[in-house]
Amino acid sequence: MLPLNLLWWYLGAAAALYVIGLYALVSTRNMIKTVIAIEILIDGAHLNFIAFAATPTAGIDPIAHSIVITSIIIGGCIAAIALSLAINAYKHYGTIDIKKLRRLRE
Amino acid sequence: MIDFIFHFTMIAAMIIFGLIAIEHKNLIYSAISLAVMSVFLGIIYFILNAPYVAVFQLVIYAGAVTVLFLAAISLVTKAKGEEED
Amino acid sequence: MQLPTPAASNWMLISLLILIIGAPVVYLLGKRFEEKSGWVATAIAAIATIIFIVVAGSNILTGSPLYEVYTWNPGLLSLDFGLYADGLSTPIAAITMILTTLATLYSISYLKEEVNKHSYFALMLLYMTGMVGVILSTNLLEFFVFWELMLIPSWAMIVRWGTPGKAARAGFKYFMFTQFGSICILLAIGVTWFISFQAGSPTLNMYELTVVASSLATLAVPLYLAGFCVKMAIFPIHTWLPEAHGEAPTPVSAILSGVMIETAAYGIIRIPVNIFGFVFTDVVLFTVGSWVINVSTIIMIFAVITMIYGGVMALAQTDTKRLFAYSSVSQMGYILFGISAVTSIGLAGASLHIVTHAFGKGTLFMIAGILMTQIGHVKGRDITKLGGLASKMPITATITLIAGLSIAGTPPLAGFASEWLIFAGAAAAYHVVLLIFAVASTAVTAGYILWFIRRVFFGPQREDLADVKEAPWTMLIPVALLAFGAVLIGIFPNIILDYLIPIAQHIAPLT
Amino acid sequence: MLPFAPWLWVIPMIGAVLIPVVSKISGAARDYFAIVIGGITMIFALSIIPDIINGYDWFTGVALADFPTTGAHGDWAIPWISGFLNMGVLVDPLSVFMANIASGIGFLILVYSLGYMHHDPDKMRYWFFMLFFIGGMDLLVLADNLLMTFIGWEIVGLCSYGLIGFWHKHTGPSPDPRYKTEGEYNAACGMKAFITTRVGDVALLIGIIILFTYAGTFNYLELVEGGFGWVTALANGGLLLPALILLFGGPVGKSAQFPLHVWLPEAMAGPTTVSALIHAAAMVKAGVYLVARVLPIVHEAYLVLGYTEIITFFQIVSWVGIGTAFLAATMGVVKKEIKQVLAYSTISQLGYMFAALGVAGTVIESAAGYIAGTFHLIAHAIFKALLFLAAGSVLHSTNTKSMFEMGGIRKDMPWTYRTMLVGVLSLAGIPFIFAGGWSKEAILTAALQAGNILLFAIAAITAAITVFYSFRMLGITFFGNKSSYLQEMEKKGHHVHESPKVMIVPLIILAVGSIIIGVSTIPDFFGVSGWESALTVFFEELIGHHAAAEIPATNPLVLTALGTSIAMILIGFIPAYMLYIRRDGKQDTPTFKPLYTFLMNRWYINAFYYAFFVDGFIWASRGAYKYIEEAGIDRFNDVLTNGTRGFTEKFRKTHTGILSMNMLGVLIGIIIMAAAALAVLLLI
Repeated sequence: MLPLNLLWWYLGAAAALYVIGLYALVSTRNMIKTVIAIEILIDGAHLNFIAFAATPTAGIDPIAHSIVITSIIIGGCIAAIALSLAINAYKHYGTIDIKKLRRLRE
Repeated sequence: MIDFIFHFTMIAAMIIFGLIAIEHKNLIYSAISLAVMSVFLGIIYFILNAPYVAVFQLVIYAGAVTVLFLAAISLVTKAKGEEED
Repeated sequence: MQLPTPAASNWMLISLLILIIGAPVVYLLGKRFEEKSGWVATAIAAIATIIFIVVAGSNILTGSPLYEVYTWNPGLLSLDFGLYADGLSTPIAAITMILTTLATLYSISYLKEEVNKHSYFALMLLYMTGMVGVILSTNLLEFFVFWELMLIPSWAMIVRWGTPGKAARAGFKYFMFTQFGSICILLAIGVTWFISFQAGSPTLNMYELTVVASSLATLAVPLYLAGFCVKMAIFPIHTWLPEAHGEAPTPVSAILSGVMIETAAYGIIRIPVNIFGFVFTDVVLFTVGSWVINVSTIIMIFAVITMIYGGVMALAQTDTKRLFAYSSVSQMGYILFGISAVTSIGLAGASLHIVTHAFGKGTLFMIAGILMTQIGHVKGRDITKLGGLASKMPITATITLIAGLSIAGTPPLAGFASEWLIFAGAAAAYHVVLLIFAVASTAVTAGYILWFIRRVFFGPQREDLADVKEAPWTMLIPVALLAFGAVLIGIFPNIILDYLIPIAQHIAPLT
Repeated sequence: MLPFAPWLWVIPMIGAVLIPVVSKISGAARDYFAIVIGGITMIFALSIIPDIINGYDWFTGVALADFPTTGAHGDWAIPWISGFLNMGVLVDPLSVFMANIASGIGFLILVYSLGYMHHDPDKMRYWFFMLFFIGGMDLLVLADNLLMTFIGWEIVGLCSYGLIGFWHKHTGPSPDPRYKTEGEYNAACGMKAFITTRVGDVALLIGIIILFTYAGTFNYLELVEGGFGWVTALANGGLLLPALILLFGGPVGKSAQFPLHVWLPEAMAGPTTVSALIHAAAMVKAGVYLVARVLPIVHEAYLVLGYTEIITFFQIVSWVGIGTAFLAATMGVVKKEIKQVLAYSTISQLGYMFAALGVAGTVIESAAGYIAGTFHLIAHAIFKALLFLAAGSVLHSTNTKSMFEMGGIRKDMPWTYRTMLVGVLSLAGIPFIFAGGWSKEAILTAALQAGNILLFAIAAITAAITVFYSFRMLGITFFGNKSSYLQEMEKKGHHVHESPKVMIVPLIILAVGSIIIGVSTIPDFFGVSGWESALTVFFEELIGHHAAAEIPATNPLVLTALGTSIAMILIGFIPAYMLYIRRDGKQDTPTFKPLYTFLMNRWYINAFYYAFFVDGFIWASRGAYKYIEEAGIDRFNDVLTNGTRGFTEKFRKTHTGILSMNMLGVLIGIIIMAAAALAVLLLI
C-alpha cells in the first residue's frame, strides 16, 4: 500500500519525467534524442498509472497494470519504428538533424 | 522513515538519469542513461506492487529498447568531425 | 397538433425514393448517353411529381392529410422518419416539384453547349429531393438532414455551371452564409429537444411538440429566425442572394429564387410559429409610448425594410438576373411580413405567396435564361443593350408581362391574391403604420418590373438584335405552363386557400 | 332581364381570351367576333335597366333571388375564398348606369374602331385589351364588395397600360426629348399611367384593408348593416379620417385628380379610341363611381353617429375636385394638340364631379349634389366619348395631332364637324339643349345650397375657362384658313376627307344621345318633373331618403346658378369667338408670355414630379446601391472574409512544422493549465 503523501511524490516524479521528455522534444534536434525523449515521456505516463493503481483508495488495480504492460510493449514498438525511420533518414539524407531534414523537404 | 528515504532515492535517481539521458552530448551515454533510468523505474514498479509491469519494463525498456538504440546509434553516427545536436 | 394515423400506403416515400435512386441512375446512364440524360431526369422528376400530386392531392381533397411514418433510429432519440402532407405542405411541395421538373426540362436547351450534363441532372434530382424532403419531413433532425441535402447540390451546380469566373465566389458566399444559418438551426433544434426533454416528453417530432412558456423558448426562436432569415435573405444578411442567384445557371436560379428560399419561410411557419407561437406575441421587448414592440413587431420592421430595400436595389440594376434576384429579396420581405404578423390571414397569405412567387419568379428567371440563350450569355443579361424585343419574341414578351405583373401584385394574377392576404393579415394585427410602408412598396415593385419590361421589350428595334429568334419549345413550354399557373391561381386562389386557411388558423397564435 | 348579371363581365373576359384563338381563323373573323362580343355585353347591360326601374331596395339589400334562379341579379355570390370572401354582384341604379356606360359606349367605340384601326397590324392585342377592359370595368361597377371592385380597378389599369403603350413599335420622333422614338415614348406613357395610378391604388388598398380589419367584411351591403360599428371602432382608433382619405387615394389616382393628375395627358399617347373609352368615358369614371358608391354608406354613418371627421373628409373631396377642375382647365387653354385639350378638359370635368359629390356629403340633404355629380358623370361619358371620337376622325383624316396644322376643314368633314359641335356645346354646358348644361347648373346650385361661396366662385370661373378652351379647340380645328401643312398635303394629292360610315354612325348616335339627355332636362329648369326628379326617384333607395325638399325653380339659388352659368358661357364664348373662330388665319400667339409658359409647362407640377419622384428616386436607388449595398454591406462582408483570411494567414506562420515548436506549445499549455489549477487550489 502506498501512503497518500507518497502518492503525491510519485505523481510529481511522473510529472517531472513528462516535463523532461517535453523539454527534450523542444530543445533537441537529434532524431535519436527525440526518440529517447518520447520514451521518457511515455515512462512518465506509465508511472502515473502505476502510482494511482497502488493507492489504498483505489486498491491494486490489475486493469491499470495490464494497460501499462500493453503500453510498454507499444512503446518498444514505437522506439523500434522511430529508430528505423531515423536510420532510413540517415541513409537517405546523411543526417538526423530534424531542422536540416525539414529544409530538405522544401 | 527509511522507507521514505528509499522511495526518494529511487525517484531522484530516476530523474537524474533521465536528465542525463537527454542532456548528454554523446548518444551512447544517452542510451545507457535511458537504460539505467528504466532500471530504476522498474524498481519503483516493484515497490508499487506491480511486479509484472516491472518485469516488462526491465525486459523491454532496459533490455530490448536499449539494444535497439545502441544498434541505431552505431549505424547513424559518423566518424569524427560531424556535427552533433 | 395531432398527427393522423399513418397511411397504409407509402406513396410519398416511393416518390422520394424515385428521385434519390434516379440521381445515380441518371449519372450512370449519362456516362453513356450524355445527350439524353436531361430527358431521363425530366421523366424521373415528372413521375415523382405526378405520384406525389395525385396521392397527396387526393388525400387533401378528401379532407384527411397524408401521413407516412417509418422507424428510422430506434435508439436514444427514437427518431421517426415521417412524411406529412397537409393543406399547407402539399401545395408548397407540389409547386416545388413542378417548378423543378420544368426547370429540368428547360435545362435541356439551356445546357446545350455545356459538358458533363449527366452530373448536372443527377445533382438536380438530389436537389429536388432535398427541397421536397424539407417540406414533408415531420422530424426536426430529418428536416435538418434534408436542409443540408438541399444546400450541397445547389452549391455544386452554382460553382460548376454558373457564370465563368464569378460563380466560384458567389458559390462560396452562398455556402458560407447558408451554413451559418444551418448552424443556428442545428443549435435551435438542440434547444428545442432540450425544452421537450425538460417538459418530460422528449421528442423531435415538430407536430407532436407541445411547449410551455419557458425562457429557453425565447432562446430557440431567435436562433431559428436567424437561421431561416439567412436563407430567406432578409435585409442585413441578404447579400449572398443577388450574387448566388445572379451567377448560378439560370434554371438553378429559377429554383433558388422560386422555391428554395421559400422553404425557409415554410420552416418559419412550421417550426417557430407553430411550436413557439407565444414568443412572437407575448415577449415584449420594450414599449414606445403606447406602441408595444414585441418580437413580432421587430421581425415585421425587418420585413418592411427588406421589401423596400430590395425593391430600391432592383431599380438600380442593369443586369436582368440581378434585378430579379433583388426582386426576390423584396418578395421574401412580403412573405416574412405576412408570417411575422402571426395572424391566420397573414400566415395563409404568406403560404400562398410562396406558391405564387414560385410561379412568377420562376417564370421571370427562365425568361432571363431565354434572353441569355437567344442573344448571348453576356449581352442577353445586360438591360442597357436590349430593346424592342416584343416584335421578335412575342410569346416571351407576353409571358414576361404576365409573370411580372403577377409579381407586382396586379389582379387577376396570382400575386395579388396572396399580397392582399398578407396585408390584411398585418392589418388584423393592427400594424397600420407598417402596413402603409409595406403596401407602398408594391408601387416600387410595379416600377422596376414595368421599367424592365419597357427597356427590354418595348421601344425601338435595335439593329444588332435583328436576327433574334423566338426560343425553342423546350424553353417556352415551362415558362408558359408557369405563367398559366400564375393566372389560374390568381383567378381561383381558393383551390389552395380552402385547404390552407384551416391550417393557418390552427397555427396562428393570433386570430 | 337576361339571366344573370355577372355575365356582363364574364362574357367580355372570355371573349378577350378567345381573341387569340379566333384570330387564327382570319383577321375579319376576329374583328367581327370582338364586335359581337361587345354587342352581347351591351344587350346584357341594357337588359338590367327594367329591373332597376321596377324598384330595388338597396339599403336593406334585398336580393332579387338566389343564383341561379332565372332573373337573379342581386345577391349572386359564390364563395371565392371560403370564409373570407364571396364573389358577388350588386345591381343597383349606380352600378347599372356605370355598366351601361362601359358596355354601351364601349360597343359604339368598338364599332368605330373597325374603321379607325383598320390598317393596324396588331389588332389582336387591341381587341384583347379592349374587351378585357370592358369586362374589367363591368366587374368594377357590378362587384358587391370592395376587394372585387379593386380587382376590376386593377384590371382596367392593366388594360390602360397595355393600350396607352399600344403603339410601342412606332419609329417616329418622340414628342418628349427624354425618349428616342415615338414608340418608346408611348411605352413610357403607359408605364407612367400605371405607376401613377398605382400610387393611388396603394392608398386604396390600404384603405380597403383597414376597413376590412375593422368591419370584417368587404361587402357594401354588409358595411351598412349593423349600426356602423366599424365606423365607431375606426373613430375610436383615430383612423376614421385617415382610412377615408386612403380610400379616396384610389379615386384620386384613377380619376386623375390633383396631385395624381399628371398621367392623363400622357395617356393620350394611345389610339384615340382608347382615349375615348378608357380615358374619358369609362375607366377614369371609376374613381367617381367609387366615391359615389361609398358616399351613401359613409354619409348614412354620419347621420347615425355624427362623427365630424366624415364632414371633413367630404370637404377634402370637394376641394380636391374643384381645385383640380380649375388647375386642369387653365392648362387646357394653352395646349396645341386636340387630344391634349380634351384630356385636360376630362380632368377638369372629373374635378367637377368630385366637387359635386363632396358638396353632397357635407350637407344633410345629400341628394342634390349626389344627383348632380352622377348625372354629370353620365352626360360627360357620352359627350366626351363623342368629342374624342370626333377628334379621332379628324386625326385619322389629317394625319397630324396638332390643331395648328388643321384649320378650315369643316367643309371637308361635315358630319364630323356637326357632331363635334354638339360635343363642344355639351362640354361648354349650354343649357336646355345639350348634355352637361343642367348638370353643371346643378353642381353650382348644390355648392350654393351648401353655402360654399368660394367653391361656387371657383366653379363658375372654371366654367368660363371651359367654354373658352372648348370653342378655342373648335375654332382652331374647323374654322379659319387651312394651315400650310394641309395645303402642302393637298398639293401632294392627299385631300382631307370624311371618315367612313362605320366611324360616323357611332358619332351620330352619341351626338343624338347627348342632345336627348340635354333636352330631357328642360323641365327641370322650370321645376317640373324632368330628369332631376326622375333621377331622384331612381336613386332614392341608394341615397337613403335624404333628398332635399323640392327646390322650386323659382328658388333664388337655382336662378342664381342658372344666371351665373349663362353669364360664364358668354364670358368664355365671346373672347374665344373673337380670337379663334373669326380669325383670319392667324396663328395662336401667346399674349402673356410668362403665364403662357407657366401653363404650357403644366404649372411645373409634372417637371417637379419627374425631378423628384422619377429621376430622384432612380438616382437615390442607384446611390443606395452604390453606397449602401456595395460600399456598405457587401464591403463589410468582404472585410469580414478578408479579415478572417488575413488573420489565419498570419496565424499560419506560427505553424512551422518544427517538432520543437509544437512541443513548446504543449509545454506552455501544460504550464498554463498547471498554473490555473494551482490558482484554483489556492483560491479554494
